[in-house]
Amino acid sequence: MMDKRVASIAEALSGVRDGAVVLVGGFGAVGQPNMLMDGLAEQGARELTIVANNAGWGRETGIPRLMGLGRVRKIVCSFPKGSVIFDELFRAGKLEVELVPQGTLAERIRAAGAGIPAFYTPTGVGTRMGEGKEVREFAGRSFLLEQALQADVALIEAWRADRWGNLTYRGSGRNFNPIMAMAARLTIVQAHDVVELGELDPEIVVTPGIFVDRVVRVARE
Amino acid sequence: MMDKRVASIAEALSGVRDGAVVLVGGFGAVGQPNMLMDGLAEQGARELTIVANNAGWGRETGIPRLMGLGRVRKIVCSFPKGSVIFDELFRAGKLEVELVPQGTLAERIRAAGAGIPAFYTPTGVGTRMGEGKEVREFAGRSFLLEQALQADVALIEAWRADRWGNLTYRGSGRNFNPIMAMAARLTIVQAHDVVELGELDPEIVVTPGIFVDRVVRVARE
Amino acid sequence: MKDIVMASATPLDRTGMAARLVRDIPEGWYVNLGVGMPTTVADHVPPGREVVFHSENGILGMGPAPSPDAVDPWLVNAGKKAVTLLPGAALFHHADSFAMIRGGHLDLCVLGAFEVAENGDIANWTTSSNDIVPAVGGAMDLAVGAKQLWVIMEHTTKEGRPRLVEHCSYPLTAPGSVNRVYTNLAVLEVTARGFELLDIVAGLTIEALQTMTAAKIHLPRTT
Amino acid sequence: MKDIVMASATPLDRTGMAARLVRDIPEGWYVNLGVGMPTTVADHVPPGREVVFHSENGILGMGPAPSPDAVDPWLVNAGKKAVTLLPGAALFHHADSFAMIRGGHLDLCVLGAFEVAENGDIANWTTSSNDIVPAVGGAMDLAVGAKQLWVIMEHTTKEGRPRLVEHCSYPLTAPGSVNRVYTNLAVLEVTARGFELLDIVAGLTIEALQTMTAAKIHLPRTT
Repeated sequence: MMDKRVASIAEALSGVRDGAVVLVGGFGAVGQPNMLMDGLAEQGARELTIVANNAGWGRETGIPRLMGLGRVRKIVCSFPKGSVIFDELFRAGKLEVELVPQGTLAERIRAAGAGIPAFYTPTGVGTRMGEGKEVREFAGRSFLLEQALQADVALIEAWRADRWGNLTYRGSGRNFNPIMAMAARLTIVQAHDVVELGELDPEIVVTPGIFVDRVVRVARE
Repeated sequence: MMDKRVASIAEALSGVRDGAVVLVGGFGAVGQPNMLMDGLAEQGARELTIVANNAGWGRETGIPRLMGLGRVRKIVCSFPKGSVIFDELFRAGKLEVELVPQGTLAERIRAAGAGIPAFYTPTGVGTRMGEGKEVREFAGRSFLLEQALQADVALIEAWRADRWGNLTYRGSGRNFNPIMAMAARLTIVQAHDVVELGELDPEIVVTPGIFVDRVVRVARE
Repeated sequence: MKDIVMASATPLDRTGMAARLVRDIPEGWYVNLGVGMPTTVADHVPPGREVVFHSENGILGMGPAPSPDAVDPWLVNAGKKAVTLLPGAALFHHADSFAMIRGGHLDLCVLGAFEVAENGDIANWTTSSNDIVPAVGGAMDLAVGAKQLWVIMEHTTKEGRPRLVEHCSYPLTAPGSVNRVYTNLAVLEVTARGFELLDIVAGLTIEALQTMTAAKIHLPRTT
Repeated sequence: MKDIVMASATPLDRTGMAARLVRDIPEGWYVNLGVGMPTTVADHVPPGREVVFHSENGILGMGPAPSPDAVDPWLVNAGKKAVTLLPGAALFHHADSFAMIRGGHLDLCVLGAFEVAENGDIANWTTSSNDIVPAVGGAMDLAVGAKQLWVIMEHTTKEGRPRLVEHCSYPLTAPGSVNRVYTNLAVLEVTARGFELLDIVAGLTIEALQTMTAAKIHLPRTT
């Protein structure tokens, strides 16, 4: 029997290595894999590169907690504002930052999942974001070359899951989660409900299980 | 009131011009916009470029009917086998063909819808499909540059639709339809059911109405 | 000087600016509203005019903010504020959302800005000076992707410095992208020859407006 | 000659070939089966071993063909044949389907072929001679995308010409992609030094197999 369910957060995070590139789902407070992030703090991996839209807010949990523990070497994001610990570490030169426009971030992640090593985008042409990047014209318009953002681990929050790893999301909780689930060598999911195989209508599955390695059920907060 | 519903097939197809690039959904017999294709034959536009996975089968309907009427200048597809009329016209030098690997075809259509003018893919490297195309290495592996496939019109078959143009599909009827709906200046949909606004759960909409211009209801065959 | 020229004019407040912009949004448009003042535009759409609001975190058909007791914590907009869904709404992921944006499917994006130049350049993401790490979010994608980009902003800074300029002094969000600017004093179209005046608040002369604008204001050509 | 060397051997029929290949598919693999003989592989998975079959037209978790009275006309596989969905199935569009393929998410693809070369080149889409317009379908994407590419084919053509060769004579589907070949006579792994014999049918000598193979057959190194 193929069963991607694991019994604990600790088991879900086993094997995450120092130096890993970790995709973290969520936009604002919605769709963030908070339990997995706390688990990653416990697990202890160091020198991580975190890829997420935001750099988090409060110090106690999520990305800021990891940053506060000194586990994060670099962060790739579109909107790091709002995190005090981020500002502190960055000012102190203890954190590397790669700022990426939100749509380019999403497309680079999707490209990694889709086997596309690089693509051209109009976003960022003629701005500071284009500095040092290849510019090329198609049909008389300029575009930047952007590369796929490959990752070792994806931490995903889903609404429902089954033992094959099929996932649905809720409301605006989808955001980066479905594309991050595609883009990592090891995709770990915290789900609010884990249902019997066959309970998820094939028409409404958003992330097919092929993209998922481990599923852990978390109590609703 | 925003209302994309139109009363007839003829109204749905009004304005399709000679020389148009037309995306046609469907894979095998599933998800083909047959009523719209018949309507296009009646409508009379000529010199069309048809983009579809297959070139159709029987002579009486669909792409073969259009080809038989001499309306098709060029076909872009991955698998033209099975259409007698296609073979006849091609042998007679009356039809131009661009053969594209299926995944590259899908990605070129998706890229057009997503504002990506070009991307690199491993598919076709070192084969006849790569001849004349730019080859570039990323991380030591070779990839082909492929360009977005822009279109004037998309003909789509959906299962359910509402007056804002939100769509769901059925079974393997999704295939090329959702990405083709994104990729054309004018997206025309034949739907089996047209339901009240609000009846489609926002979580299960596959094609959001932003991609759709016209919806016509067809009787189930 | 600003105080003198403004003496007899009635500049729009933020509500007035939003309401003025909404007048120009036709029914059926798909519209993304930037965080901040642009978001308030949604509150002024008259009942019965269907405009579909897009939020880059994966929502089309966004409705107004819920009452405090009806908040769904799983539904926020791009500004991370609670929102509702209208009948006809759809949910999708970030790559699909930015496919809509980058692919030219949005009829309109409304952004705030620090500066807009007469060639349509927009600077709205960082002033460099006070940003230790600037946050760019989705602004660059929205600026290049939407069919129309309208900027809503005060005509000058609090210190009276013009925000409509010949060349932006701050880092660009996107070059040559702005189609129209709605300020507390005027509405200006960005054309091939520069800013063209479409509307001006009551009591303000064009000459006075020009003194608060660091680029030439053209009058529309009558045909 | 073929008849002579085969005298004492029992070559596998198509069913036997499919069954032999299935022995090597572990539980939990995601597998795409090409049109034709590869499709029959699905019929030989033993009950209780969960293997998830992918169809490039947007299905994961494809089940067996339905009984004639239970056909859902909205569900076909890549060969346009009626199929069913297993509990745990998922449906998606073509771009997502080929993202799975090209993105390296499939554990295995099984294709038929005209020829396989000892460097892993595969030719399976056109023989040029008889194709007025060759049809490529999804074969090129599958060949480069899946983690493992196994070919299932007769060891020689009907005329006795070897299909395992030093260099393909037909146009390539993909260079250097095949990991393993299952024929009616043997199972061979494509390694850095060429074809390595993993299995051979009863009654056939390696020498006899070599005479029907146009590339050197290596024996596995024992370590």
